[in-house]
Amino acid sequence: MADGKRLLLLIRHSPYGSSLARASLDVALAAAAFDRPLSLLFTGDGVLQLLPEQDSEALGVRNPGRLLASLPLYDIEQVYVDAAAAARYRLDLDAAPVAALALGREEIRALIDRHDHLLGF
Amino acid sequence: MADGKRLLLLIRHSPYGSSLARASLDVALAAAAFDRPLSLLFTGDGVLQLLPEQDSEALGVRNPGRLLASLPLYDIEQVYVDAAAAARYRLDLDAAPVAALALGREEIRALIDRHDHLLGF
Amino acid sequence: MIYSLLVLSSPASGQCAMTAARFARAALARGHTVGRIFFLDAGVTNGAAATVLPQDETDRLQPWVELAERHGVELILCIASALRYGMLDETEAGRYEKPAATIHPAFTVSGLGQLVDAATSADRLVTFGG
Amino acid sequence: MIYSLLVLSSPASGQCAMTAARFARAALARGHTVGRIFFLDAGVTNGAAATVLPQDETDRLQPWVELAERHGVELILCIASALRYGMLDETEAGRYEKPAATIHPAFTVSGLGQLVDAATSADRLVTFGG
Amino acid sequence: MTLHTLNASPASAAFADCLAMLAAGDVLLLLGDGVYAALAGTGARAQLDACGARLCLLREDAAAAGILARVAGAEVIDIDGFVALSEQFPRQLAWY
Amino acid sequence: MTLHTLNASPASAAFADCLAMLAAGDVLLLLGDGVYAALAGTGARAQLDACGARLCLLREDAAAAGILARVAGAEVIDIDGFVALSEQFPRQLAWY
Repeated sequence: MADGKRLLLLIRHSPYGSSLARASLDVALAAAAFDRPLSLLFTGDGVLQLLPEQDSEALGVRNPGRLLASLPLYDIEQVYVDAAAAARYRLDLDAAPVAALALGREEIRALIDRHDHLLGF
Repeated sequence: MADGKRLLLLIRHSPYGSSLARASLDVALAAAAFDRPLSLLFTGDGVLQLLPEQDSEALGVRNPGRLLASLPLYDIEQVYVDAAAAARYRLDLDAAPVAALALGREEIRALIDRHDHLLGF
Repeated sequence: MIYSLLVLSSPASGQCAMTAARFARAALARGHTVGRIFFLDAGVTNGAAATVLPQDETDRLQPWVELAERHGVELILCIASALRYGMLDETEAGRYEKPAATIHPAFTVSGLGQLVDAATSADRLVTFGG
Repeated sequence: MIYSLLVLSSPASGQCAMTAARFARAALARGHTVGRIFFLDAGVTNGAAATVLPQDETDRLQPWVELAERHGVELILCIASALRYGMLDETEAGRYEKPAATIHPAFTVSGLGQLVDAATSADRLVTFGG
Repeated sequence: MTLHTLNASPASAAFADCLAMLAAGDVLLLLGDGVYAALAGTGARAQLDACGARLCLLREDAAAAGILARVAGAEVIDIDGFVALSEQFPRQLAWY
Repeated sequence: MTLHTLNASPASAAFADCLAMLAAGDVLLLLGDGVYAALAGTGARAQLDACGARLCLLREDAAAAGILARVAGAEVIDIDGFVALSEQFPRQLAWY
């Protein structure tokens, strides 16, 4: 990983409700492609991107599931999820398209403190 | 009032957070200009349009206050406000730019039932 | 029955604009008349001619164009919103000295009277927002 | 200090886009460098050339144009979002056979690498959304 | 006797405002991000079940969200069903 | 030690999510519809006061909202003050 500021992307929006979810994943992939240190935190409605079995064929839109599954290929290993947000929607994180470490509130605050720039999506 | 369907506009959005508030008032004025029966209900964040002393000069945007005050000139008399929503923001309805009858939940349901078409803004 | 639709959703902000187009087609298929579809606020951007979506996403302009060209449905952009969002037909582009129209010809730009008229004369008025 | 800004807000959806422009101007006035302002998602519509606001509302394009032309600030539209929102420069308008460019020349269209570069090299990265 | 359509997540102001207005005899059709409110076992779903309105959600949006297997008790309808609802309910109110 | 900026009404999901993340030592700057959370005597303001973060709001947005006389205890700052905050706090997080 090249030096430079450590970037944390906080993803708070649902997959299909706006084009933001799509844009935020593009930023993550771009950062990885430029070999920049990067972490991802799914929180708020962003955890809904981790629901398995998403089938957006009928809507004619791209399905973030495949994109999420490819994150490790871009050696984006630091993927986290807000445990409280996931619980609110009773998500089964083991079935998520990408492995994400569940964090409590204090751990999330520590995660934020370990990064230089925060991108809120 | 010409015949035709009775129209109820429910205004739920704040004055400056989007261009929706502006559009909804334009619809109200247009309906009145075409002599169509029309009622307005401010509910949710829409009640924030009724705050007095709005000064949007510095933002360079039009202030809905004057527009609201002109509603009676367009003989739009049926102006209502959701009492619970107003209370949530501790609004003083007597100071509002336009006189609006405060309604409780059941009265609002009855208001809805008295109209043919509902426009949710 | 006579249906009028009010579309407030932008094609870029989720699926609701396309749900509205599918609703119109289904209403026609069930034998109803869809007289007028009125686009207001961010909904006017459904008329944009310059939008380019990635290959694997279905086109979001074509469903509207078909409703107009094949089924004679009127697609009306509210002029106040159209100007605010830069959605100009030939006349408005000329009036404001812009290089070209920015909307597809299947759409027309007009005043709110058309919405009020549609709203008070239709049997059903269905709004699509968000 | 070197500032980079990320603008996600559309000029039509409230005041945040103009707050971002005012922030950039104030940062310059306090002696900072504002290298790059990156527009993403709905933020790319800040580059629209065809927007027409009512007389009594201040222009929302001019503040950006001044930052670019008078202070040399780079105004970059993310290409993926620009295409999705129909914000095309001359090249893209040609490539997709559209009648004319739809953005103001003070804006350039480029890839996300520019955002990543700005984000990881600037002292401060300030995001404006909603 | 109103057809409510909700196109916003259970965390939104629109969900709370819509819930306050729902009456028995109404029907609520969940669209777009609204479908997540039908997730069985969530607080949002419990609130919807308690208000006595008939609960429907749009198939295409529920399939995209990946929740078709987790909305037991709510009626999954397609766009044709949406038109049919609008035929039955003369008044529609959009929440978003 | 983070500068949070909130550009959404107290009824929004963004307000609830932001509140959950605020820590003592952080500063919260209310922008746009965020300013309504500073209204004295409201539930939203009570929640903000309880979390121990320093509370600021942007003058132009508060003036437009018409609430300058009802936000006692919160710091009203102008755009220059916003830049000054960003100088002090290296990390900014936008909620909207």
